[in-house]
Amino acid sequence: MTPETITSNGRRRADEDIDVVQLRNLGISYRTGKREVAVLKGITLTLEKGRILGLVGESGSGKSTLASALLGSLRTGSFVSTGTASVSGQDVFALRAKELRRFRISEVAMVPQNAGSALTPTMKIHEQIAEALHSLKGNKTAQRSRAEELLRLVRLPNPAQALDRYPHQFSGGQQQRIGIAVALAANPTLLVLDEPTTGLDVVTQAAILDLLSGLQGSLGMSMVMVSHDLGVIEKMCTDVAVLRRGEIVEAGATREVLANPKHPYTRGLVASVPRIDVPGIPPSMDQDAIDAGEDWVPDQEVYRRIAPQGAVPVLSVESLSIDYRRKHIPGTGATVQDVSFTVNAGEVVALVGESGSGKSSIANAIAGLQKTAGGRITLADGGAGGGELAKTVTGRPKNLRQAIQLIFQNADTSLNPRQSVHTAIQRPINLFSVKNASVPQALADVDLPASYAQRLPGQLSGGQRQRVGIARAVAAAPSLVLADEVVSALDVSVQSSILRLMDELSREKSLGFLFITHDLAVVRAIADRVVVLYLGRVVEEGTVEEIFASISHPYSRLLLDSVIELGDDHDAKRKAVKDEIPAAPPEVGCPFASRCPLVRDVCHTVAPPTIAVSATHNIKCHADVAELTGVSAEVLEGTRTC
Amino acid sequence: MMDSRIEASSGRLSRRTLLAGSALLLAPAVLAACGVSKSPSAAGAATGTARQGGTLRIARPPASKAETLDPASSLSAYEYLGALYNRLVKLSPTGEILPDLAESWSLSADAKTWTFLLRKGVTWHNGKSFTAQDVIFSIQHILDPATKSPQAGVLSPFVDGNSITARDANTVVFALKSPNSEFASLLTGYNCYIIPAGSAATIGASGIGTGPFKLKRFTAAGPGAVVRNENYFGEKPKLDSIEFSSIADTQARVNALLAGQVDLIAQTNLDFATAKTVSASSVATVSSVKNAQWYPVPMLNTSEQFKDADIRRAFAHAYNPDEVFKLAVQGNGTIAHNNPVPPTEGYYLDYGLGYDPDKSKSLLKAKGFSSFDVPIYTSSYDPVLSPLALALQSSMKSANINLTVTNSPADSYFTDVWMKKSLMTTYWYTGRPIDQLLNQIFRTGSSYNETAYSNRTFDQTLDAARATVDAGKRKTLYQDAQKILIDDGGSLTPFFSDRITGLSKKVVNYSEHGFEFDYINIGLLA
Amino acid sequence: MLTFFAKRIGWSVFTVLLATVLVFSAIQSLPGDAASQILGQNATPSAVATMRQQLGLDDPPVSRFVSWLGNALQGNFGNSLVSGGSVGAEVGSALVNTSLLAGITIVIGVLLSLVLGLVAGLTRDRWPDISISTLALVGMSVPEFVVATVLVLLFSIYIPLFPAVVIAGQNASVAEILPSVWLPAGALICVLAAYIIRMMRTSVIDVMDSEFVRTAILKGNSTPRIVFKHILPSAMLPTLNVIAMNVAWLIGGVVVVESIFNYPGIGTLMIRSVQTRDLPAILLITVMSALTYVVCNLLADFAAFLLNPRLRYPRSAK
Amino acid sequence: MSSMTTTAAPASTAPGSFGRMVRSILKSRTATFGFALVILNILLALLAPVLTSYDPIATDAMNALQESSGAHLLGTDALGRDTLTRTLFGGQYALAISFTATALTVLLGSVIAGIAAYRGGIVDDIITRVLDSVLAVPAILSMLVVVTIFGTGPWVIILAVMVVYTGGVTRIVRATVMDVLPKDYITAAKARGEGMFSILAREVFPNVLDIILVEFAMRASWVVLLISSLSFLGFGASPPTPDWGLMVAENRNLMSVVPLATLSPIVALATLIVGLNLAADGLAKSLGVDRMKEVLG
Repeated sequence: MTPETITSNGRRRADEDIDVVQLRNLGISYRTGKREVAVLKGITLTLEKGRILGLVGESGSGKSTLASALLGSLRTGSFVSTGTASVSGQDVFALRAKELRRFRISEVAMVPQNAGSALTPTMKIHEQIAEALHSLKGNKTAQRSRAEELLRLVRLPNPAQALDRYPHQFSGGQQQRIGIAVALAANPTLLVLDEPTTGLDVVTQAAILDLLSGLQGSLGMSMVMVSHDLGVIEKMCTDVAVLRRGEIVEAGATREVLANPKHPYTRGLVASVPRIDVPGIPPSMDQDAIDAGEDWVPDQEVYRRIAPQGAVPVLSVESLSIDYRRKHIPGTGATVQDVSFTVNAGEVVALVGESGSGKSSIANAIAGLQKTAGGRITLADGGAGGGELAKTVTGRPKNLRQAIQLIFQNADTSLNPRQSVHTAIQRPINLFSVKNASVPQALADVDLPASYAQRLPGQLSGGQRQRVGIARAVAAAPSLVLADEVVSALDVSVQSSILRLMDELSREKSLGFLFITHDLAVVRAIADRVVVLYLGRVVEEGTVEEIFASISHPYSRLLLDSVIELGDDHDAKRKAVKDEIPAAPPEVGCPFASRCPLVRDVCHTVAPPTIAVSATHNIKCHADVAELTGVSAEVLEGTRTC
Repeated sequence: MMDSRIEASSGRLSRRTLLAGSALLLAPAVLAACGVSKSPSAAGAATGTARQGGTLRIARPPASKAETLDPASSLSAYEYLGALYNRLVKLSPTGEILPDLAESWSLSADAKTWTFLLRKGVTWHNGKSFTAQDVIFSIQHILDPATKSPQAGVLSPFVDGNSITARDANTVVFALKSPNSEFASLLTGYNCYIIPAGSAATIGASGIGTGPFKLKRFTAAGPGAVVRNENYFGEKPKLDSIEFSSIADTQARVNALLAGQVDLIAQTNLDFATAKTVSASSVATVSSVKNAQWYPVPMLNTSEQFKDADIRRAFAHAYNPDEVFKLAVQGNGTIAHNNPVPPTEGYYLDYGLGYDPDKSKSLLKAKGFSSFDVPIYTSSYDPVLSPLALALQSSMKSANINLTVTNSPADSYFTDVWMKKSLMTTYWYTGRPIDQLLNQIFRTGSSYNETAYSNRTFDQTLDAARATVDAGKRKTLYQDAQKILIDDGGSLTPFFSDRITGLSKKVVNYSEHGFEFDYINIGLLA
Repeated sequence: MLTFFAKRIGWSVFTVLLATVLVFSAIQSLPGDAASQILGQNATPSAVATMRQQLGLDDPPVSRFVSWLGNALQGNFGNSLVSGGSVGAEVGSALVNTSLLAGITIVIGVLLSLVLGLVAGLTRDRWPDISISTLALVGMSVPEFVVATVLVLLFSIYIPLFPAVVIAGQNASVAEILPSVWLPAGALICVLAAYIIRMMRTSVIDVMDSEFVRTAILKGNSTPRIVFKHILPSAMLPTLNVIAMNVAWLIGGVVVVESIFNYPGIGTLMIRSVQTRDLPAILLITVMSALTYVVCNLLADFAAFLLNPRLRYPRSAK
Repeated sequence: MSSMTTTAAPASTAPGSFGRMVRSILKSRTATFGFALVILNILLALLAPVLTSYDPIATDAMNALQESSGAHLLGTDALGRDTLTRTLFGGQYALAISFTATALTVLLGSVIAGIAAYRGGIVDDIITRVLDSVLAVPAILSMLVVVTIFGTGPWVIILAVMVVYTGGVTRIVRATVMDVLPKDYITAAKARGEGMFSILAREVFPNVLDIILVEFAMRASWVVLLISSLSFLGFGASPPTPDWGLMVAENRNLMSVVPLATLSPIVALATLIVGLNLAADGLAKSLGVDRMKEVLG
C-alpha cells in the first residue's frame, strides 16, 4: 500500500481545499530514557469537510495520540518524528504558540473521553463555556445566553439552572453533554471526539450518540471520532481508519471497510465482536499470524454453547435484600430488595443491569463481603456439604469459603502486583489444602504455559492476567465462581477467548458461574440463563433465548434497543430516551416506573406482579403479556425527554 | 575617676547568679593588715571622660520568674541592688570597708557591741527620710526565717534581731550574742542592703531604696530600668538611666553586644574564643579581671560515691591540673591545686594535692575499685563548665576514673543539679574573705555548703580562728583549716580563672570588683 | 454541611482534651515536682511536704485533673507554681508574642512560597524550577539553628540592619518587639517555605497533568487564565493541609529560633515550664498548642470547603 | 506458612523486586545522587576509625583551637579534639540514632496504620483520634517531656522520636493502605477468608512498601534535623558525644577563631539531609509514589 491510496474515503484526492484533515506520513514517538518508542508510524490520511472519520483500534493502537495530534497537542516527552499534520490548511506542529492558540480557538475542538475529569472542577459551567466563546468576549450577558443555548442544544435538562452549577453536580451522561457543549461553543471546523461514550451505560451511550449525529447533521461539522467499538463507528462515521500498533492497516468508507474488510486484522476485529443477533461465542483473533503477515482468515463459525442438562442447584438466593442506608430516607427503598435466583452446576447465569443496579452488591453478599438486610443464601454442594451461608465470610467454614471463588473485571487490580503468578495461585491451594491441585495444573486449565508461574502480573498482558485470575479461582476447586464484568475491560479480540475458557471450565468442572455484566451481547454469547436487574430488583428472568425473544420487560427492551451493534440498521433507531437512572430505588411500586413507556398509576404504588411467561421465564410488570410483546420504538418515541 | 584597672583584692566576693541565690559578702576590715599581694588587673575597659547622661544597656542572664527586688531574698535581682540601695558599709577595691549609709562605726572593747552612726539627710526614693529604724528593720527582715535569706545563716550566730536598738534617729547599736570583730564586714553582703521600715511585703516590687538610681520598671526574669536619683546623697551618677534585659543564651548575649543592642554583659565570663571574637569587633571590647573566679567541682560528700575521703583524695590526685587549666580556660588564671583559697589571699596556705595518678589508683584499689565510674554534670550556663568537665574526663582516665559527662539545661542547672548530684561543675567569684569563704562553703550545715562537707575538726578550727584576736595565730588557724579541707577533700579546685567581661567601646569607666559595681562613674563616651 | 463542621468541631474539642490528658499524665511521671523545684536548695523534706500540700500536689491525679478542667472551662487556668502569677496572663502574653512572629512568618512565608511553588510547577524542569527547587531543598536540609545563626551573623553583626536578639521582655508591646521580629521570622520562613514550595510545585504539576487543564489548553485559553482559573484553585487544595500543618508546627517549632533570638514567646516559656515542672503553665501551653493545631486544620478544612465546590455542593443527599 | 516445598518453586516474594528497585533508582539521576550521598555518609561513618587515628573524645591541651593543618585537616576545637574525627564519628551517632529511630517509628506506624485501615470503624476512629491528639502536642514539648522523664541517652531520643513521629507515619501509611484495600486481590483474599494479619502481610504491605521506603528516607532526614536541634538546645546528646548539633552549639562561638569546627558538622548534617531528601524524591519518582502526600503527615 502506498500512502496515497490510504485516504480516509479510499480515494485519492488532489483537491486539498476541501480536506479538513491532511496527515502526511505522520510519525510520533516518545522518549523514555535513551530509547525512542514510536507511537504512530507513517500515518497518512485525509478527511473531507463535513465527513466523520472513525479511528478504531484496540488499546495501544495509538488512536488517542492521533486524535490529540489533530489539535497540535502531544503528551510530555512526545515529539513528531516524521511527516506533517495539517488541519484546516494549517500545519499544526509548525504553529508558534500564539498561532496555535488562535488555531485552537477557531478551528478545532475536542470532546474528551471522560468529561468528568476534563471539566475544571472549580469553575462553574457557564464560565467554562464562556471562555470558549471568544467572539463574545466581554459581553457577559451574551455569553450567558449563548451558553444556555448550547446546553439546550445538547439537551441538558434545566439549562438555565445548570449554568451556575459545578461539573460534579451532574451525572456522567450530563457531563458528557456539557463537554460537547463546551466543544461546540467555539464553533469549530473540526470536532475531535475521543471515546465520547466509553464508560457510559448503554442507554446513555445511545442517547449521546443520537445527539451527536443530530448535531453533526444540523451544524455540518467535520468530526474525528475515536472508538474501540465497531458498532459505534459504524453508526456514526462516514469513513474509518483501522489502527494497529501505531499504523493504519486499513481505511476507507465505513460501510465498505466493515462489510468487506480486506486486512486480516480488520477481518479478525469484525469477526470477534459478539452480536445479539448471532448467538454464541465469536472466534478469537490470531495476532501472531497477523504479525507474521499471513493472510489469516478468522473462523466464520461462532461457538454455540449448550446449556447443561439436568438442574443440580449449586447456589440459591432467596429474597435477598441489601440496604446501605444508615437511616430511612422517605421515598427511597433498599438498594437490593427481594432478589431470588439459583445457579446450577455447570451453568452460566448472567446477572444483567446498568451501573447502580446492585449486581455487584449481590455478588459481594454471596461472597460474604457485604452484609445483607434479609434473605437466605444457600450453597447446595454435594461434595463440600453445602448449607446456608453465614452473612460474613469470617463466619463461614473453610469448605464453604472454598466453594465460592471470585474473578474480577479489572485484570490490573485483581492480581497483587508484588506477587508472582505462582504465589497467587499457590495460596488458595495451600489455604484450602486442595488435593490434586498444583500451580502448573491450574495454569494448564487456563491454557497458560507453566513457565508463566515465575512472572509478575506486570509482565503479563491483560488477557493473560485475566486467565491467571481465573486460574487462582479454579485452583481452589470451587463449585461456584462469581465473575464480575470479567470481559468488559478487555479488547474484543481477547474477550472471546476468555469466554471460551469460561465455557470450558463450566462444562469440564461442572462449575456454576454467576456472570455479572451490563453487556447484552456477551450475555447472548455465554449465558444459559439471565436475571435482569433494575435498581436492585429483579424485573425479568429466563433462559437466554427467552430473554432475547419477543416478550420482554420494558426495561429489558430498552436495554436491547440501546445496544448499538455492528450490522444494525442504525438509521431506524429511535432518537431519544430518558437516559438517566434515578439515584435511588423508589420505596414502593415498580422501580422502572419513572422511565417506563407503559407506565400507569398503579406502577407507582404497588409492586408489580410476576407474569410467568413460561416455566423458566418470569417478568415483573403490571402490564399484560400482549403489551410486553415487541414493544416497538414508536412506543418509546413518546417518552422522549429533555 | 577611677583607675582603669580594676583593683581586685582578696576582699572580693563570689556570687552565684541565678535562682539558686547568692553567696555571702564578707570583707574583713582587718584585711589590709594581712598584706594583700599584688593587685590583679583588669584590662580593656576604656577610661576617659564620661558624658553626663545617657542610657547604659545591660544584658543579664536569665533569672527565675520568682525573682524579686528584695535584697534579702535568695532570688533577688542582683544587678539592680547596687543601683537602688545602699548598705551600711561597702567594700573598696582594695578590700577596705568604706562608709555608705553609716558614716562611721565603732566596736566595744569586748567586740560584742557595734555602734553605727548613720548619715543624715538621706531620703528614700519616695521622699521619706532614712532613719535608724530602717536599719533595724532591714536586719530583722534578713533574720526573719520567713524571708529565707541566705544571709540569715551568716548573721544569726551573732546577731539577735531583738538586740538591735536605735540610740537615736541616726545611731544603731548591735549587741552581739558573741564577740565578732569582723561583724562590719558581714554587712557588706549584698543581701544586707537597707530597705525602708515596714516594706517587707512591698519591697520586692517597689524597689524603694536610697541608692543612686530609682526604679522605673521591673519584670521578674525580664526587662527593667532604673533612672538617676537626683536626690542621691553621694556623688551623682553620670548616667541618666540603666536598662536591663534578660537574655538566656550566652551566645545571644554576645550577639546582642556585637549588634550594638546592649552595652555590657553582666555575669558572663566570656570564654577565650568568644573574647577573641568580641575584641575583634568594631563596636565592643573586653575587660578582664585576674583570678576573678574559681571553678570547683564539688563532690557531694553525702553521696554514695564520695562519702569516703580516700575516694575524694583519689579524685584530687587523678587529674593533670596543667592540662585541665589549659583546656578549660586556655591558661588564663592560676592553677589552684585543690585549694579554694586564692594565692592572693593573705591567709593563703601554699599547699595542695598534686597530680599523681598512681596514688590515685592505689587509693581506689585500697577501697576495692579497679576503676571508678561516676557521672559529672555540666551545663551551658557558663562556657567554662563543659570544657572543664571534658578536660577532667579526659585527664582522669589515666587514673582509671571514668566520668560520664551529662549536660543539664542551663535554666535549671542550679536547681536540679547543684547540691543534688554527686559530681558537677560550678563556679564562684573570688574576693571572698577567708572567714566567710571557709565558713559558708565548707562548714557543716552551711547553706552554701555545696559538697555537704562536714568535719568537726575543721568547724572547730574555724571557730577558734574567729575568736582569736591575734592576727598571726588567726592566720595559722585559718591555714590549718585549709590543710584539713584540702586533705579531706571537699571539692576539686583545679584553677582560678580570669573573668572576661564584654562591653561596648562606648562604655567608659566600667569597674566591678566582687559584688561592687561602680554605678556612679560608669558612663558613655562623650 | 453544618453537620460536617459540627462533627469536625466536636472531634477537635475531643482532640484538644485528649492531648491535655496525655500531657497531664506524662507530667505526672516526671521525676521531681514543682514543690522541690520551687524550694531548690532550701528544700527540707518537711518544707517540700508543706509546699506539696499548699500546691495541692497530694491530691490524686484524676481529681486534680478534673478540678483543673472545671476551672479551665471557666477560663481560670490557675497560677504558675513558680512565679505565682496567673498562668493565663503569662502564657497569653507569650502567645501574643509568638503569634506576632508566627503571623509575619505565615503571611510572608505562605505568600512567597505559593508564588515560588507555582512558578516552579509551571516551569517544571526548566531553570526557574531547578533554582527554586534547589533553594527549597537547601531550606529543608539546613537546620533552623544554622539558618538563624547565619542570619544573625550577616544581618545584625556584619551588616547591622536588624537587632540580634529581642531585648524587650515578655510583656513588651508590639511596637517594641516589631523591629526584632524580622530575623527570627526570616529563619522560620526558610524552613516553612521549603515545604510549602515543594507541595505547591508538586500539586501544580499534578493539576497540570490533569485532563481538565489539557482541555483548557486545547480550548485556546491564555496562559494567565489557565494558571489562575484552572490550575490555581485545584492546586491550592492539597497545599492547604500542608500550610495548616506547618502553621500548627510553628507554635512548637519556634523553640529553637526563640532561644537563639531570646524571643519572649511560647517556645521559651515551654522549655522553662517543663524544666520547672510548672504544670498549670504546661497544661495551658498544651491547650493553646492543641487549639492552634485543630483550628489550623479546621481553617484548612474551611478554606478547602470554599475552594472546592464538591464540598460546598455535595452531589446528592447521601 | 511455609508453602514452598517444590524445588522449582520461586521465592515467595516477587522475583527480582530488589533488583528492580535498584534499577529504577539508578534510572533517576536525583535518586542516584541522593543515595550516593547517603551511602557516602554511611561509609564515612563506618570507616571513621580507619580514616582517622584520633580519638573523637580525648582532649589535647597542646593542640587546642588549631586551624587546618596536615596533622588536623579540619583543625581542632577548644579542647584540642580533631574536628574531622569528631565530624566522622558524629556521622556514626547521627546515622545510628536516626536510622534506628526512624526504622522503629516507621515499623510501628505501619503496623498501627494497617490495623486501623483494615479494621475501620470504631477501631480506626480511636486510633486516628489518639494519634491526632499526640500530633496536636508540639513535637518539642513531647520530646522535652520524654527527655525529662527518662533522662538523656540514645534510647530516650529514639523513644522521643517515636512519640513525635508515629502519628504522622501512621496517617500516611493508613491513607496508602486505604488505597490498596479496595483492590480486587484484597477482596479475593477476604473472600478466601484470610485473616487480617495474613492479608496485611501478604497482600497489603508488599504494595505499600514503596511509600514506606520513601517515608523512611524522608522521616530519617527530619529525625536527623530534630535530633540535632534537640542537641543544640542542650536536651539531646551530652558532651563529649560527637553529635553534630552539639558540635555546632559547642563551637559556634569559635566561628571567628576556628570556623571549621562549626562548619564541618553543619556541612555533614546538610549533606546527609540533602542526600536523604534527594533519595526520597528520587525513590518516590521512580516508584511512582506521590511524595507530597507524605508531607501531610
